[in-house]
Amino acid sequence: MSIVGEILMVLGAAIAVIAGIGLVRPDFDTVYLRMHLAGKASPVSFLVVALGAVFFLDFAVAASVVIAAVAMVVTLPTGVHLLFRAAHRAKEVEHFEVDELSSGTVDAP
Amino acid sequence: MTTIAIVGLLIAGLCGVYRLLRGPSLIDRVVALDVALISLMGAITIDAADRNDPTNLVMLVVLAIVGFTATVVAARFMETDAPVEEAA
Amino acid sequence: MSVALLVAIGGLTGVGVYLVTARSLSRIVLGFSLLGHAAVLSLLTAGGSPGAAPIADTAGDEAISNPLPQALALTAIVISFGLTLFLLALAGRQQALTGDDLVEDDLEDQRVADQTEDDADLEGRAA
Amino acid sequence: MSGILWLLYGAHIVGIAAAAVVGRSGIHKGLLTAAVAPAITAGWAAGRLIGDAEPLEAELVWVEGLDLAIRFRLDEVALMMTLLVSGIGALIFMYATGYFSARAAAGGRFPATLLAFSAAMLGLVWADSIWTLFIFWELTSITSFLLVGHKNTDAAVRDAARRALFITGVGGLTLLAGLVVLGNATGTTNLTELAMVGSPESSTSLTVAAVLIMVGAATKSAQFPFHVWLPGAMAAPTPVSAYLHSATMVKAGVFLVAVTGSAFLNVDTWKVLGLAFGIVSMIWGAVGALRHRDAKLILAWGTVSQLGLLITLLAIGSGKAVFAATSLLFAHALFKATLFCVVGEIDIRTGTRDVTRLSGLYRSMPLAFGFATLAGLSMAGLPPLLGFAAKEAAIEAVLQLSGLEAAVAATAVIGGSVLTVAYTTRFLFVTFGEKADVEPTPVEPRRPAMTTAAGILGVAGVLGFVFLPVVDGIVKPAALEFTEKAEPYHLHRWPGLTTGLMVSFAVVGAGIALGVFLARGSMPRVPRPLGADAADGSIEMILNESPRLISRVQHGSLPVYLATMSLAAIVAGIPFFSAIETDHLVLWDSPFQAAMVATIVVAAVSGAFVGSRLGAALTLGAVGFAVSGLFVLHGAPDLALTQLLVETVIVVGFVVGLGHLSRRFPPVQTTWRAVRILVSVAVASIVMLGLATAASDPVGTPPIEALSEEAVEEGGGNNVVNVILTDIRALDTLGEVVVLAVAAIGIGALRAGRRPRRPTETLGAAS
Amino acid sequence: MTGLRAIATPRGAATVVAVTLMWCGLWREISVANVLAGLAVAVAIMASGMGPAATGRLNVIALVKLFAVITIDLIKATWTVAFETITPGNNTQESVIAVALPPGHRRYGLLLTIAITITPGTAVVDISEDGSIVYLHLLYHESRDDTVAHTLRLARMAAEAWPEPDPAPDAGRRPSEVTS
Amino acid sequence: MSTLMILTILAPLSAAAISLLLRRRELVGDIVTLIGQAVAAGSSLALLFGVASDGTHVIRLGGWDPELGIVLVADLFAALTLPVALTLVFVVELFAIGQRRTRWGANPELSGPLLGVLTAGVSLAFLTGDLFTLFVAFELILVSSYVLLTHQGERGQIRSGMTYVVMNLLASTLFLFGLAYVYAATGTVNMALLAERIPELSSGVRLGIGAWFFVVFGTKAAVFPLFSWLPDSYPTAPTTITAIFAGLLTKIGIYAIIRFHTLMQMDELESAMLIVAGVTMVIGALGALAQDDMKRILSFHIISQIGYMLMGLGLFSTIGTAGAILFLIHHMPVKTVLFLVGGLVENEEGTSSLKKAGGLAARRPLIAVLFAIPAMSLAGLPPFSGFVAKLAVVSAGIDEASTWVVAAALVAGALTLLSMAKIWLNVFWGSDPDPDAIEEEPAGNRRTMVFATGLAVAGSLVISLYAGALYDLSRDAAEDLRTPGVYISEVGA
Amino acid sequence: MSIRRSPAMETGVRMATPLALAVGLYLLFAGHNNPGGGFAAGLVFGTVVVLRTVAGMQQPRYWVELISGGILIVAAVAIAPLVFGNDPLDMVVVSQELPVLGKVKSGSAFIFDIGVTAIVVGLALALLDSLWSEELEDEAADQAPLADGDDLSDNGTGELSAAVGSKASASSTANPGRRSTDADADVARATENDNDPDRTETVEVGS
Ligand code: NA
Ligand code: NA
Repeated sequence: MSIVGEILMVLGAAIAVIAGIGLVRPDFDTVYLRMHLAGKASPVSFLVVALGAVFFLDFAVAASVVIAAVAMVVTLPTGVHLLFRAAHRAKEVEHFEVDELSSGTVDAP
Repeated sequence: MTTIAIVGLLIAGLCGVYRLLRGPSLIDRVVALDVALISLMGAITIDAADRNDPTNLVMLVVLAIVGFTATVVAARFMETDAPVEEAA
Repeated sequence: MSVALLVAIGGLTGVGVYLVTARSLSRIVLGFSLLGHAAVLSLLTAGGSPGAAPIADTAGDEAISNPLPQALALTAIVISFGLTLFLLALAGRQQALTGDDLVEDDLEDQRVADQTEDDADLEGRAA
Repeated sequence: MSGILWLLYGAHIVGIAAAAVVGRSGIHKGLLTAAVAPAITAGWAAGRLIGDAEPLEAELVWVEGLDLAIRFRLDEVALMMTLLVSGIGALIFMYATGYFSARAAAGGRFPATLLAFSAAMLGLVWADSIWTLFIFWELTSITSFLLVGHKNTDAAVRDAARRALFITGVGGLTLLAGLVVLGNATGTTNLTELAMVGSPESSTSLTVAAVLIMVGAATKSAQFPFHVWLPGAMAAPTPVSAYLHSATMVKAGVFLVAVTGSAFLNVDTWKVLGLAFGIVSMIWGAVGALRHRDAKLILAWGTVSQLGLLITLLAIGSGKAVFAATSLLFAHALFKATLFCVVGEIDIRTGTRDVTRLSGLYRSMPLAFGFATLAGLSMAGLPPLLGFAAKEAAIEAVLQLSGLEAAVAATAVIGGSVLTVAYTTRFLFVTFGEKADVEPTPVEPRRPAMTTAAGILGVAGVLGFVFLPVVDGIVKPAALEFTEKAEPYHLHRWPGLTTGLMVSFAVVGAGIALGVFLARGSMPRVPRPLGADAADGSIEMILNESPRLISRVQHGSLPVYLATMSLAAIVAGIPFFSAIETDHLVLWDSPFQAAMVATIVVAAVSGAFVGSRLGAALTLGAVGFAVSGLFVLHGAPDLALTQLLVETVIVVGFVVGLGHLSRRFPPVQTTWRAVRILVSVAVASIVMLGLATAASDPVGTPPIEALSEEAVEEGGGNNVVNVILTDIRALDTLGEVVVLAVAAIGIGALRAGRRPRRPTETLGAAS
Repeated sequence: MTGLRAIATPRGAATVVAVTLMWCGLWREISVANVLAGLAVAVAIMASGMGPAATGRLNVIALVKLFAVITIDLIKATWTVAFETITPGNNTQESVIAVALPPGHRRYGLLLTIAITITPGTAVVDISEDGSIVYLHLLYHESRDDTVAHTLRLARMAAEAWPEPDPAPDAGRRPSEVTS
Repeated sequence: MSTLMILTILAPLSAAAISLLLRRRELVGDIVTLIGQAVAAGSSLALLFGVASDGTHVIRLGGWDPELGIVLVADLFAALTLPVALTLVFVVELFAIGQRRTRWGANPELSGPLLGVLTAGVSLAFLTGDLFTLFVAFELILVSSYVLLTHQGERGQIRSGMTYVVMNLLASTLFLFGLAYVYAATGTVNMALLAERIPELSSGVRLGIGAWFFVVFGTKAAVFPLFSWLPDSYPTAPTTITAIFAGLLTKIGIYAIIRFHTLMQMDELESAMLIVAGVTMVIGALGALAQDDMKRILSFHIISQIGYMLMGLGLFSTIGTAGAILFLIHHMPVKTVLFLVGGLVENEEGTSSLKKAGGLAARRPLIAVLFAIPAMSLAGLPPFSGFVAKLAVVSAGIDEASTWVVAAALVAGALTLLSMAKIWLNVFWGSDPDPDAIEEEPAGNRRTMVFATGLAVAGSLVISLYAGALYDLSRDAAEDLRTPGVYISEVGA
Repeated sequence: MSIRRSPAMETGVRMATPLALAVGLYLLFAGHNNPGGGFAAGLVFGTVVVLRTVAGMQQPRYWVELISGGILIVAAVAIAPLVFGNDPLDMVVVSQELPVLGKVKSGSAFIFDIGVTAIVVGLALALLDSLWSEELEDEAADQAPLADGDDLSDNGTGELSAAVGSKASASSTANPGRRSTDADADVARATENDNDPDRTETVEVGS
């Protein structure tokens, strides 16, 4: 049982490392790209680690980890969205293929 | 195994610190801080599991709240104020 | 006593002092934040080696870390927290008044320093 | 019987208050009120002359541990001085009612201050302890300062007052040190005991005391080069000049030299210094008196000369010399007060004291002329006046000397006497005589109070000669108090045809000739007040140079202040170098700790050089999170938790509070940066060193076990840290949260958006 | 509707349950005392007015479905960015597109934001004032059509989970809440 | 006595909280604040009598053993200095109420409560027997002073406030490092235990610790070369605030130096301290002479006078320490009252600049008297307390044959006299100020202000009058301090 | 300046609030036996306050009351033992076996911790009131037609600032530089910021 947990933990750490590499890769040169990494890889790395930890801990103790995981899932994407919004408002837009927010084009539903 | 995991998280955290230092934009730094914080959370979790000691676990929830707060404030701040890109 | 901790304390102190002697109040605030870390770490280091968290029912057989420096450090953290925020507010006020956060030199001191020159000027004019 | 001393002294104090109050309804009423206490005291003292009463003593202990007490002893010296201080004092108050016209602005300030001086002087002469003497000594300086500055709207007056205060103040401090040393050296602070100790052998500390006390006395008694304050003090109203700056206060130094003299009899320095001060002052003062045109200044310079003579005689220290000094002191008080009173009258009635503008006063002011002549003759040492007897004693005293001392002292005293006669003659001629090229000076009506006071004092000189045994009965015992060697000497109306008398005649003859010659000749140019200028110059130099000096240390730059403090800390840490040990050190507690430390150091150092404000803030915030990681590793979860939260709030506060600033830090000066780096590295090293060294050989062990057991049992909690915070050391926590509360109040009060309360302005920084 | 009355609403009740569960989790024990205390805490939070603004009903099954979709999206998304990171070169073509939501699906800013932001290669950049248009950031502009479709699906699922409430006006609410 | 000790700390603190709550009702707030201060001052006075008759009183807070918990110790030194300090705060608060609504007045809604906190901090600093609690007490005092200094938010205040805050923050940081050294070396922060253990340390560590704390406390006490913050910051604060700062804050630094360095037997620091003392005296006095503003002159004199106290202590003899203690007691009211007079001058003349003011003695003789008495005392002239205090340290210096520092003391004395004369000549003598140059008409409740100042002058006269008894007590206190065994056994650690 | 609220932010904060509040309460209650305590609890509540204020969901008020109340609580806990003849600051531990709930243990140290919490929350509010005040004022100005209008007038520090303001002379200086947005600090530029181009643009984005 605990071996599963350990593997999950290492997996989580690996995901975290990938997120880290993404942050430092020089050719990942837009802030949006880095935000995608932080917004997706990071929470997942923690979720995986947390899942791994649950295998080790007593059920009741694991509750804390679960709560933290839920809290993160709820909060992190919200935060990242706000950062996206801020980035766009800061006119960080030159490299976009298409920018319908700035141009005002709207697709019909 | 857990040591390897912690080392991995440490590397991720250091990458975060690197981006934190280099910027160039405030958003980059905030994102980097989030990554670093999450690495810390992971490390705490692994350590707690390893020693089966729940003492530090309460910090996880607190860290989640903390990270969120920092992000929200930074984002909100940027909206009320300056452009993001800073000459590096 | 761990050299690593000493290095952390030294690094934080050095950078802290460096920042504190700057002219920009933002840097000063950051410097004090680092100095605060250094001071707290010193207290912790002075208390002895690491150990289990000083919580009676979970520590088990492992020796606990010295709780007293932790309490002292907490008090120190809280105090420097409050004062750092106050300094921030001061900087904010300064910014509202002058548009920046640079620490200005004391006007009256400068006046006193200039005084001798003024006297010389007066004498020169009189002559 | 000591009660009477307190009663008399109390009368003065009551009088001060009364004069201040009564004076408001008219300055004359105030002056008369003030005169009461001195008059009673003088009368009482005169009564004590009859009969051979024991000395009166009174004591009020102030600070026992320092031997500080108001200790009065009314012995023969004190009695003589009381007669002068209170007797002349009462007359001066009367005189002042004439000096100030009835229409003068009402006010209690002058009468009260003058009486305060009188009381201080009385305390000084009654003193039987060096500290009593010192206390009243300083009070006379202060009251003198206030009186000199009476007309303080005039800048020159303020300068004069400042000069007087500074010189006498410095003298007071010198005296203070001298008295402490003297007290230590002789083991007593009691003046009577000091006289009884005899003359101890010379020693270093005694020599130091001698120098300090002599310098102190010289400042007060206007000895060269400290005399410069006295001519300036003539800016005071004339009653003040007559009373303080001729009759009484300036005698305080002489008095001090007399009462402490016996202790320094074997100290050569004392004598040499005294002779130097005395002789130079005697000659230079007389020269000054011959060069001036302001009648009051002529008298003031004469006073310097006379005081020089007194100091010379006391420095000689022989029985005869001390006796002569005592007699002269008495005589001088009378004649100099008279002369001042007369000059004041001239000033008031003619509107000037400039002798070149005075003409024919001998006719228009005959009474004044008469009294002035009496006093002048006394000053010149001619019979039938008291001055004659005293001067005779002085000349005889110096003629008794032998060797080098005789050569120097006798020449000086005789030469000084010639000059004294000369300036007296000149004074009388130029002030009262008729000048061919000057219209007779118009004169206002007489003011009886002034004339009366001058008259009484002037005639007293004659009476003193007539009833010389009475004066001898006053002076002789006083001289005996100073030195027992004065035993054989008395004042004589006619000494017989001694060498001394011959010398006196020669002196008088030469002096009159010189005086008449100078009076006839063209008026000399008014000398520039070089001494006063020099004194003011030194004061101004202190005032002007201090900014230069102080701006070196107080330049108003915070970073430099902080660097200074850091340097001080570095210096303070130097002793740690002598106790370096490494045995107790380990590289790290765990590899993770080392990794975390590396993160912290790298982030902190690079964070310091991040040019972006918010970038720096976030980076250093990350340092804080890493530090909390260290806490976790150390086994301090509470600390880690708190650190996380605190760091977040600080980062938030930083972003919100300072985020609006420009995003780049302003550029840093390169040299200053180098200094900062050096200082930072040094402080960091010292802190590490101190911590490592302090822990190397601990002398106590922290009670960890006791803490955790007691926390659970007594504190009722498992989290030992929390129990410490909320129970064992709850007081710290209480203080800590109040700090937070106050910081919060301060933060709230500084609401950045609020408009300034009023236009920003720093007091005193307008220029 | 805020305050104590909100407890009676599904979302309020859900909050109470969640808080109670969390309370027990924090104390690491489900005991009578902890449940009661947790309820008390939950009620206190609701009473303080700082609980969620509780309107509308709750469709638990739809919610679970939505979470399942989100979880799968999350795994895919992680794979996408991880792949981009560990393979050399940068193959992204960023763009911002606008997606207009059908009426009745505009109330779930948060849910939608979470869902979309977690979806591979997309993130919400902005939402229009009335909630009718979502602006998305795409890492790969070529996936635009798939993304629009997926977004609309997510919006539909969110609307199912939390159906539109009766349009009863709520006097106590702030204007800002009306917009969401 | 336990109750008295606690009241000196908690009465002003509670009053502060209550008056903050009732800040909308000015009168009630004033009364509550005054009551709090009065209770504190009264308790401290009662405590003095209690300690003088029954000896040292120790409270173990929460009943914890001194090795674990915090003790409060009212020894003679503390009991002697505390009443002076607390009475002054009361008087100044009274003055502040009179000064309200003038342009020099502090904001009373804040200054009352903040002074309450400051008072609590002062009491705590004087009474604590724990080095870490001393740190907390310092911070209490400092934070309230920070806020008092800057709460009006004017540009000058902000500028000087930064200097003040930042300097003191660095000093506080050094304090924490010092605490770490001490704890690492001895395993305790209880002062009695420290007094037992520190002398056992190797001399390098012991002196390092001693010198380090000298820097820490020296900054608070504003000794050379660490004083620069003081003259820059004090004069910009509202008068009453400056008066309190002047009277109390630096004195707490000196108090701490006396307490720490005698108890820990740091006698080897003698020559260092005397050099610092001598330079401090002279530089402070020279600095005063360089100024053209009454408040700045007075600020520099604080520094100079600190030199005298340091000199007394630095002699490391019983009578020297006694002199320092007496100087401390004398200096607090004198300095406070001088600043209060500065406030009166501002109120009458519209300025405290020597160049603008003038002729006040003729118009307001009472104010002149109220200035003259403390000014003479400050200059060390008899028959006032300043003379006794100066005599005490000077004769102790001569006893120890410390010639140069005595000489420095005398030079500083002369310079002090000169600068007091400078104020007198320019403010009280001379011509009335040019009405055009005055920015604002006098306002405020002059009667209350003069009454409060008079009260303080009377207090300083009482100290002059009872200088004998106070000197005896100071000597007893000094003897206790220099015999640490007494303190150690009283605390019973 | 128009700052359009973000619905996601508001809902996110709304979701996070109960979570954080519960965690804060947990820290407060558990502190005596587990990591936590009044200070940490206060800070967690403080972050809630920060989040909600920054998201425009509440105003920072009543902090003076919180702070003075907190001081009174801790002072009362310190003094109270004297009334019962104990040493000051002597903490009482009450332990009681209750039906159903089991053993309940608490004491005056807990009350003490509550005082601590109150002060810390007060601090967070004061910080926001001071540093965020401009944004609040801007927002209030923007939303004046819509808002209930109760926010700024009933502000916690209103009286404190009014008290200071009441002494003010009528003149006031401009408040430059608050929004200097250029890359270099430039005081001279700061004065023109009323026409700051960035602000106009922001308005356009929002509209
Ligand atoms: Na201070
Ligand atoms: Na003037």
